[in-house]
Amino acid sequence: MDEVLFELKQLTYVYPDGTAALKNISLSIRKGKKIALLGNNGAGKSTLFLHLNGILKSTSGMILLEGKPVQYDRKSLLTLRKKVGIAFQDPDSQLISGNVKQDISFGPMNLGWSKEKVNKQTEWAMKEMDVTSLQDRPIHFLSLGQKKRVAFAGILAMEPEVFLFDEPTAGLDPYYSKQIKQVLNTIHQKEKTILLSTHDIHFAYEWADEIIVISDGELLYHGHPVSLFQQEDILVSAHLEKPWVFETAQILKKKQLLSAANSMPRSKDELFELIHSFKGE
Amino acid sequence: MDEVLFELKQLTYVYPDGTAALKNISLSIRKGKKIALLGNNGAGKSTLFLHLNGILKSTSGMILLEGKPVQYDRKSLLTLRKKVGIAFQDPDSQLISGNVKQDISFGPMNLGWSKEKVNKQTEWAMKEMDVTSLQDRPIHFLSLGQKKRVAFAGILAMEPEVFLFDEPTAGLDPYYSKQIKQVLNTIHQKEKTILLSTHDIHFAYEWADEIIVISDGELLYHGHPVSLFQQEDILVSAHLEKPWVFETAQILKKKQLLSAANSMPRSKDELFELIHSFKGE
Amino acid sequence: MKYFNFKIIYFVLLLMIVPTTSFAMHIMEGFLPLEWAIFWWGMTLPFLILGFRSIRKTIKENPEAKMILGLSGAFAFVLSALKIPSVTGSCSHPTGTGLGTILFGPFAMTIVGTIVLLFQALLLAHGGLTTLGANSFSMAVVGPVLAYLVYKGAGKLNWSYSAAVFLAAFIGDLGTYLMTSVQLALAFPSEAGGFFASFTKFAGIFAFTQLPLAVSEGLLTVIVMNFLKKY
Amino acid sequence: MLLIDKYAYINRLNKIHPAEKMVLTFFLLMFSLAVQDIVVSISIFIVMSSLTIFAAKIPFRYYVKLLLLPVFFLVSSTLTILFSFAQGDIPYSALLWRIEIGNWQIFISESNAEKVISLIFVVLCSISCLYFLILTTPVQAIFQVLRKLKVPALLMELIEITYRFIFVFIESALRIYLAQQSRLGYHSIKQTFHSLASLISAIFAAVFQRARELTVAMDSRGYEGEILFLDEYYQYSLKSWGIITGIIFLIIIVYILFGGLL
Repeated sequence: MDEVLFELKQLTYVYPDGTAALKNISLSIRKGKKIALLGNNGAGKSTLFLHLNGILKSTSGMILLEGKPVQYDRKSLLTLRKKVGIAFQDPDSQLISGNVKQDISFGPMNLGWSKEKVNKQTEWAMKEMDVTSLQDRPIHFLSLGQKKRVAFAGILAMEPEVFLFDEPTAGLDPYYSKQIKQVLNTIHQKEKTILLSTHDIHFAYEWADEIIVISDGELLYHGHPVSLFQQEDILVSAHLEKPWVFETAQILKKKQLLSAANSMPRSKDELFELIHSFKGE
Repeated sequence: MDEVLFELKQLTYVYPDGTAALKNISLSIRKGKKIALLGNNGAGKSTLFLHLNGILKSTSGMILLEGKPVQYDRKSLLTLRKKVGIAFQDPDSQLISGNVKQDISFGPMNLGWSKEKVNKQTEWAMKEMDVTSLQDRPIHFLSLGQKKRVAFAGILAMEPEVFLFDEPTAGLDPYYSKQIKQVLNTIHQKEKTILLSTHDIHFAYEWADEIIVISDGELLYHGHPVSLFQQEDILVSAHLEKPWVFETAQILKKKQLLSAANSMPRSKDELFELIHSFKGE
Repeated sequence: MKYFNFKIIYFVLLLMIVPTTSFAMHIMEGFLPLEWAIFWWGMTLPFLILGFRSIRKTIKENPEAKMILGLSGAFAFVLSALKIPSVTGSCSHPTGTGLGTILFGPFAMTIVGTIVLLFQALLLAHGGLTTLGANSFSMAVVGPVLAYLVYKGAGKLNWSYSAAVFLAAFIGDLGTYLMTSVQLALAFPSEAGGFFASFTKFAGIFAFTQLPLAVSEGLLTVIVMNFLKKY
Repeated sequence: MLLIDKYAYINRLNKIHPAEKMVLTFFLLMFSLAVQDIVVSISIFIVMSSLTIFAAKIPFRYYVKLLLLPVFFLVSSTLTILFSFAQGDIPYSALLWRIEIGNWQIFISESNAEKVISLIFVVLCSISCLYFLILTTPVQAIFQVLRKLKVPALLMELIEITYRFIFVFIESALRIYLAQQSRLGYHSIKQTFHSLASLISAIFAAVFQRARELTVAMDSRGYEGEILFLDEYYQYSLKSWGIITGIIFLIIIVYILFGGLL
């Protein structure tokens, strides 16, 4: 599972009006990983996603997909976009036509599959995202949480190998957020690579195998979640806060209310479990 | 400061298509309080706000403002809207025209103030919301966080007594969220009443004097933040989670790692302070 | 037949020079002599006043209509900035005349269309200010009126909805570009043959870009209207 | 997004009173159209382009790109005027070029060539005036002058709402376009039509939603049927009126002394 999927080499992107959105970014994304992309609004997260999907073309530097440089002719783009699915932040810009089932079939239809295959894939994706019961509803009757799931189903139906999620839980109440997180697990069980951008540090800390931090178009960090939050300087320059689980555990350890020998808890449950089992030093 | 500002009596609102958005809501809102309104997407929070501003008229029940029933003729509405300022979730639907300064002056101009007063109020509101440096920019040059602050300034300039904020931090990254929270403090220092809807339970718990919970158009809770999160049944039926500060403190107390005599901490700082000063029982 | 060959040579020559993307028919700033610029402003003004009165009445009855009209202007502007593939393989920008007329009616379209033309001049440098009167006359008056008549006429003849919409958009475009040719021919009559010879030249030249565009826009308008019917 | 709009707000002349820039622009536009003189056109073109590039500091390369924008219209229209067709004999003597095919004649007459050359110069001069105005003057400043000129308030409101939401809609159109593209919505002509149509329908639906939201928001800010806000403060300056008068006099003197020379 440690095969490299994407390799970015000194990627730089400058918008037509002269502002640099990405500055000299080099990193590799390995297959099957769950990766969280952190950074403030305007840090360059969406721009990076649009590069991985071949929608934007870098000003300099290059992107390798499975070792081969990404090409921008019609046919190569077709292959690339089949491999890489993006779910945008605002489902309203992604879902625009007809009812739920029609919308989900939009991507599969564009892949030129047979009617039967399109239908099979659509049904399957609806089932996975638990929206089968909504299939005949017009899009604009759905709640935000439902729209998000339908948008995800629209990507899933195309069976990409990589999923890019732009702030999948933004604007959702905790109830729907939880649902979306379950959906992410469903997708990951299929050995897919997931790259998601989020402002929810706590969620990133709990969920991700790797965290990438971008600030002002520059790559500040790429590595394990726990070691990120031990590096105060990066947190300060990227305006990041520590996840509360991490911070609380740090303080409890310092106060010797938790054994310093314990590894850092990654989730609320882990933290509470540690507190429960604490016997005193 | 315990004067009643708004009194809602068995307020019910049914949309023209027959769905009931508010069901028999009775509550009173006291002057000078910071009140958080919790509830899922579609619970009826926005509908409630539109009633307090006189934009929607209840199907049955009534609203009293300072003891007098709200009237819906032109003049009474103008008075009401001068008293109650509302900031919508999407600033793009609120900001109307011109540049930042001109947009902020829109409300004050409608109040029929003199040019000098309008100018003075606009300058003041820009300063309070820290947007003076943006005053000549057209709206479409602003980022989301800036738009939000401009929208707030547009309300502040009218000097209402009550501020209604519809999810003021939605869609903002932690950096801008923090700024907005500071802005809320600025406003509250002027002894204004603030009512805001949010999905950020942790923020509501830390910030609010009172919490109101609405679920499916019904009032489930109105009272102190701490006692809300002790009532598991309400939390379940409104799909609410406990704030982590609260939950952690509960567990530490149970484990006797915090003194049970301490009052519940309301913020991260309070919790960590308690942990620091813990001496063992 | 020989007459035809000329035109072909002439057009092939032109096609070699023209870029693949062209904007819809806007007479550019400075192209019309002063007297014609003023003349077309004069022709447009009565229609603007008529349109203005009509929308003022609508807005009095329904204040929200003001927002809808203003937003429609923004919608039409964005629409005209989209690129649609033309049947010849190149790309072009739709005029939105047909769609706008079907959605808002010809009177509102006069005002909305003129506002859009104003912004195209101010924000995109397409068209111009002295030529705004002329452009407005062809695009916000003649085009919409023709589109409206065709749309209603086809309805009376019990033609299918799609056919009515297609023809309205197609004829709206065609009418616009023929009107523009008239305006140019009036300002620049040919030495040999006067207005008519000149009109033939302009109309022939613009047929190359505008006919395929009119077909594309007709098709697009049909699909859009079918989408909107579902809402 | 729209670069002309951006430059209008950030250029070095953006604080100059819009009425001053409009007076200069419209006077020169009208004058060049009225006299149709090559020397005058060249002079105005030089003056206005210099103001745009050197005074307002619009990047030279961008300005040149803008000048090339209307080339298609200019070339196709002027060629159309340049060539004449006639059946049988040509009644004119002063011809620059002529070809005879069958009983048809294609020719370029001297007077037509002159007309076309003068037209090209007038057009260049006019667009330099237009570009000066739109690159140096924020649209909202132009609106302010239009309001002072008593353009009906309702019309101005429509214009302002349009302007404000052009940007909102461009942004949503762009988002939708990206999302469609990432799901392969533009990979064949048929798909392109389908995707474009659904994009257009989505924006159209947004018109009504926004209209509703905007009405509510404006009501809640005390709106009573007319959009009012503070005018932006621009100061008339003696210096710019001096420069404007100077330019106008210069152009008139050029016309009197050298008019008709070329």
